[in-house]
Amino acid sequence: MDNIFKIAKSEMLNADTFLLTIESERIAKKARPGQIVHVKCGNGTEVYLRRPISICSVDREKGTFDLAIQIRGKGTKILSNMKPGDEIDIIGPLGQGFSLYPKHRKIIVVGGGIGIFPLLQLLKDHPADNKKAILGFRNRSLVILENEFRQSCDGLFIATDDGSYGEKGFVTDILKKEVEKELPDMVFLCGPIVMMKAGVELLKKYNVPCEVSMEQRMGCGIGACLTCVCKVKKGDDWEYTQVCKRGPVFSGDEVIFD
Amino acid sequence: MDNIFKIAKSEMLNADTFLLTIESERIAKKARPGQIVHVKCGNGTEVYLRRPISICSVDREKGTFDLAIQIRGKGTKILSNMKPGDEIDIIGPLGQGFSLYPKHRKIIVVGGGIGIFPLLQLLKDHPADNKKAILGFRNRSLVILENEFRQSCDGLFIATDDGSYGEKGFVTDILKKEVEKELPDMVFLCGPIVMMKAGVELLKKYNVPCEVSMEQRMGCGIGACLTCVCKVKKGDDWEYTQVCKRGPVFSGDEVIFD
Amino acid sequence: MNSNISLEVNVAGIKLKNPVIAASGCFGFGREYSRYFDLNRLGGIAVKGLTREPRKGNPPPRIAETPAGILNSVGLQNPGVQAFIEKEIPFLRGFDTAIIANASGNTIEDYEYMVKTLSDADIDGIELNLSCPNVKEGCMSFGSTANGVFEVVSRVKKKAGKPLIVKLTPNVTDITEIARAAEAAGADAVSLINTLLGMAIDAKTRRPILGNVTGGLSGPAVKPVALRMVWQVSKAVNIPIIGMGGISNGTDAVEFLLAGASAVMMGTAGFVNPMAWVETIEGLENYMAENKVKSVTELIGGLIV
Amino acid sequence: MNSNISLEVNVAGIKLKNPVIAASGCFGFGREYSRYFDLNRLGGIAVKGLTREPRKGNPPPRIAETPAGILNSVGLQNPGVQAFIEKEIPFLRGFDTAIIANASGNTIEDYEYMVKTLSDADIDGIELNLSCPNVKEGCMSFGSTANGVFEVVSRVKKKAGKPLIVKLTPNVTDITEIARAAEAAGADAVSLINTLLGMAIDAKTRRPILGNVTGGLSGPAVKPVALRMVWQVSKAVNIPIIGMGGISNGTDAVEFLLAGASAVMMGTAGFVNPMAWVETIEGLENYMAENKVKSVTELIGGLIV
Ligand SMILES: Cc1cc2nc3c(=O)[nH]c(=O)nc-3n(C[C@H](O)[C@H](O)[C@H](O)COP(=O)(O)OP(=O)(O)OC[C@H]3O[C@@H](n4cnc5c(N)ncnc54)[C@H](O)[C@@H]3O)c2cc1C
Ligand SMILES: Cc1cc2nc3c(=O)[nH]c(=O)nc-3n(C[C@H](O)[C@H](O)[C@H](O)COP(=O)(O)OP(=O)(O)OC[C@H]3O[C@@H](n4cnc5c(N)ncnc54)[C@H](O)[C@@H]3O)c2cc1C
Ligand SMILES: Cc1cc2nc3c(=O)[nH]c(=O)nc-3n(C[C@H](O)[C@H](O)[C@H](O)COP(=O)(O)O)c2cc1C
Ligand SMILES: Cc1cc2nc3c(=O)[nH]c(=O)nc-3n(C[C@H](O)[C@H](O)[C@H](O)COP(=O)(O)O)c2cc1C
Ligand code: FES
Ligand code: FES
Repeated sequence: MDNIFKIAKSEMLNADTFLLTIESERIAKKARPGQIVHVKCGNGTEVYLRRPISICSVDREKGTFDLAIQIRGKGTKILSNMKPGDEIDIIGPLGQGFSLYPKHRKIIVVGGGIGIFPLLQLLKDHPADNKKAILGFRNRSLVILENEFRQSCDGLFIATDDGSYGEKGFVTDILKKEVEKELPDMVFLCGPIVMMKAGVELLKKYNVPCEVSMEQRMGCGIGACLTCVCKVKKGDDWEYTQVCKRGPVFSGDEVIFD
Repeated sequence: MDNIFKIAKSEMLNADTFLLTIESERIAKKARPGQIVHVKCGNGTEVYLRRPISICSVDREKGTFDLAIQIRGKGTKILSNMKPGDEIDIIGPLGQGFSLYPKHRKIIVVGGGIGIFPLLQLLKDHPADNKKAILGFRNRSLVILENEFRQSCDGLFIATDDGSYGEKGFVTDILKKEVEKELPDMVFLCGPIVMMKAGVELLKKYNVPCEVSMEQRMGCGIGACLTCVCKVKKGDDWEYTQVCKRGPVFSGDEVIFD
Repeated sequence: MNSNISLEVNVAGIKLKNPVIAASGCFGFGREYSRYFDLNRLGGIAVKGLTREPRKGNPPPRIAETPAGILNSVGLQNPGVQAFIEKEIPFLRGFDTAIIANASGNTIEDYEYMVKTLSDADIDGIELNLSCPNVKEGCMSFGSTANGVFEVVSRVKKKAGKPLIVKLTPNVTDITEIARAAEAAGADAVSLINTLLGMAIDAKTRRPILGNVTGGLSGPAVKPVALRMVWQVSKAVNIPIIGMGGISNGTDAVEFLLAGASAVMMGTAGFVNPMAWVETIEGLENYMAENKVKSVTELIGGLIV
Repeated sequence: MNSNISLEVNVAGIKLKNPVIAASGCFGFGREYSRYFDLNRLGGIAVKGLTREPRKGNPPPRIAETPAGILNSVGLQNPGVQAFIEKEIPFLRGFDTAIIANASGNTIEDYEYMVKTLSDADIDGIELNLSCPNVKEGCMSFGSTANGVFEVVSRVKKKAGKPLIVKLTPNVTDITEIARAAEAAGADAVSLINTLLGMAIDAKTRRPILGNVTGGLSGPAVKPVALRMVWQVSKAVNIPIIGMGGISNGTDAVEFLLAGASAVMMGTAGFVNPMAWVETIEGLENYMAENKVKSVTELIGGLIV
């Protein structure tokens, strides 16, 4: 197994979010936007399970990839203390990424909070001519990766809950305006469930296809334990399916938000 | 609670034993030879219980004390990786040390393996005129602290199981010879149970008083949980008593070895 | 200490200034820890398990470390109830904290004797230990069937002049049945969990690590089992519950209160951190301040399901 | 692989090239892990718990991390026994490793159906799951009484054309009584332990973490309880035992063998380290080489007490 890698860089993006650059030619080459990695935090049983983290961006030439991570609990805290040269135990890339159809010429990505991370590489890799990004944060101090996103798209909109930066309000409000201006070929959503649900419902009205990236607590990360499920349609019925293997990216009309 | 200290130095003594120098004026001042400290190894639950370690020597002027530690399992392994400047969580000094009676003019200390450690400061502090040390090791490569012991006593004997250094044989053989040459006022023993048992029995024949330092797995380290007991005489009967609080040093005729 | 916050709870008539109690067997009779912090801080102290006669306890080793937990096989070593009354109560009464006497026996008569004797002593409550896994007779053999619990508790209840807390073993198929039997027999409260029976082996020597072969598992490892049992029991009985098992900080304590405990006990955590009890009280206060909880009683059973 | 060392064991007629088996529910049907290592390395694979009809399982979240362990509440999500036979056996038969089908049901008739159906399938043994704590009907409700176990096992035994392993729940007062009932009813082996029922609460949201409120505890945290139960059962029955619960490496496996297990299963450890099974086999080999143990069978029940 090829799962021990070196950390090349670690950098704080804001008070509680940091970017880890990790050396792995294999992952940098193989990873598709939207895929995840499953990260061991520290040794032993103290933080027992691995943590699922989206691949934020890859540098295929240098053979590195970036994870953008928000400190939430003890696992992410341990990762935030890792230093260049330290070794990290990572399984991946895992799961299904976003669909990059050449015929999609105009796309919009919509991200909220930590949901913005997998959208960065998507913007970089997507072959569309017109790519817009709508990113939402709680307030000004949490706005991150703005330049990186700006450089990777043709129009960046930022919304904050309190209006302290960009527009005040929800990313779905901006999405609505943009969709009404001109229908995109595809929309990609990643963020809180309420946001993705609202987005999917909105886009349905306009018949715009979309993809969402789901979150769920995980065990194995590879599809074997069936702990990380979300509800998806199956014919007239529904089933629980693994976010780690069949997802984290699903078609918007496939997921049942309830 | 005053329990977080800085590591001043860490140094390997042989392949698997190291010396940690720790800054604490309080412990350096308060500690008596034979007392122990209870050491947290790493944070959290990975190595859950503290580890009992004898105070090996103190520098009352500098306000530091030394622990000599053999790597046995995961706790001592973690300690071996600590570096100068790191913080360490230590409770102590705990328990009863050796008896330093001014009337004892001639003493012998007998140590085996990691049992030699508490005897160093004892030699340094004991007011006797004539202090001999008999130390046993499995083989030459394990012989440590030889100079320190030599400088702290008036006669050092080293025995190895395989004769690769010093005399071949048991420390108790040397003890017998020395005792027969001239009866000491007191003998202090620390090492494997079989060694201490043999020593106590030997000394009984010559009516020489002795003290032994016992080992037992510990919980609280302060006498509250009753997990660390050894068998001691109590009138005509016996009882289990806490090694951490009533010991680790006991009078040789008090302990029941069985 | 935030003065707008009330940590007071009343458990079956025992008034506790805060819901954090030192668990039996992990705190001796308080003397040792009194050197590390002010015992007045504690809601209460459950003293080392007492028996009619002094007990020697089990052969060492009596403790083994396991993943995020420990096994112990102390086996109720104690100086006997008389020595407790004569030597330890006067010391403990020097502090403003509830004294809970943990009592064990081999026979029902022993339990009756213990409860009668302790009812006449200057203590605040009696915790009937029907759950020690480390002794051959009594205790868990009574505690592991509803009938056994009902019989012991109804017999001793007649002698009890103090609030009677029945301590339950987790080594049972259905702890709610046992708790209901205790309630039906007149228990004023139940406390749970005692330790889970476990074992550790040294692969090198091929021997058990504990002198008594098996021992009782406690510490963080058992917390999920303890929480589940507290929650189940809280739905099954109407008497108050004292919850324990792996509590190490304020958040853990909050979880047990939410699951239905009126107070908590902590043992093993103190081995690692002698300040664990005090820090848990502080953590609880902080949680309450952050979450605008005025009285700790608002948390009890507050789990949203 | 040291050629002087034999890792072979025979468990109730199931020949295993080594005593390390992937535990049910943690290994799917082998497909996922086959990308990480060669399944030929394994002694056997116990597949995800199967039922007569496909099952959707419980609502998420289905997993919570606890100190040195996890809680799961998957609830037997599976494609049904027919899909297993048609789609999964052909894949698994591509490897030289024993296939153990883990079977559950709501009723005795379900269990009979399962055992009959699986006896006709190309597998090596049937593991009767009388111990899943995450479903409302069947399973643990049969498995938690000796009578229940005796009844189910004696009924299904009549239909069994393959070695029958009965998987026991640890959530009982006396596991030896349950194991003896399984033996008396005709079980060819017992496997233990399934998960301990537990719970996790998020103090911030005041809600249970698991969608199903309670879940089953597994991983290193439960190892002491599992070891104790294996040891107790090994003294109580004469049929072979498959031990599990928190095994993460070769030393852990040795401990279970010494306690009396003839083989071991590992589940949770593989979530953290996909190579856990292979490394355990290697660790076992190293232990045997260092301790001059020629056949792994010498270790079984070798605890010195
Ligand atoms: C598909 C996917 C992609 C993700 N991508 C990113 C990312 O790019 N950047 C980022 O910062 N975070 C991401 N997350 C969230 C991240 O996994 C959690 O924040 C992290 O697991 C928290 O671990 P902790 O130890 O800090 O927190 P703790 O609360 O201590 O974790 C306790 C347990 O809960 C689990 N858990 C807690 N929160 C979450 C969550 N939101 N999702 C899944 N499991 C959780 C942990 O994995 C762990 O098992 C992603 C999650 C998923 C499922
Ligand atoms: C009074 C006393 C004084 C000691 N002084 C020293 C000293 O000065 N230098 C030194 O190197 N060692 C000393 N030891 C031994 C030291 O405590 C153990 O080697 C250490 O606890 C092993 O921890 P570990 O995590 O490395 O090993 P592990 O085997 O992983 O430990 C597992 C558990 O067993 C306990 N344990 C294992 N071996 C022992 C042992 N021999 N005694 C007590 N508990 C044990 C550990 O504390 C822990 O709880 C002393 C022990 C005692 C009781
Ligand atoms: C060393 C030790 C000794 C114990 N002795 C007793 C006892 O005498 N009486 C009793 O009721 N419980 C006893 N217990 C159980 C504890 O009171 C408590 O129920 C258990 O340890 C779980 O809590 P914890 O995880 O906070 O320690 C003992 C526990 C330990 C670790
Ligand atoms: C996610 C998960 C799913 C499980 N599903 C099953 C199952 O379907 N059937 C079964 O008998 N046991 C099931 N188990 C229990 C395991 O097979 C095993 O008994 C338990 O996890 C203890 O072993 P471990 O600590 O090595 O995981 C499951 C365990 C986990 C963690
Ligand atoms: S985490 Fe195991 S199936 Fe997704
Ligand atoms: S370790 Fe607790 S009494 Fe000695």
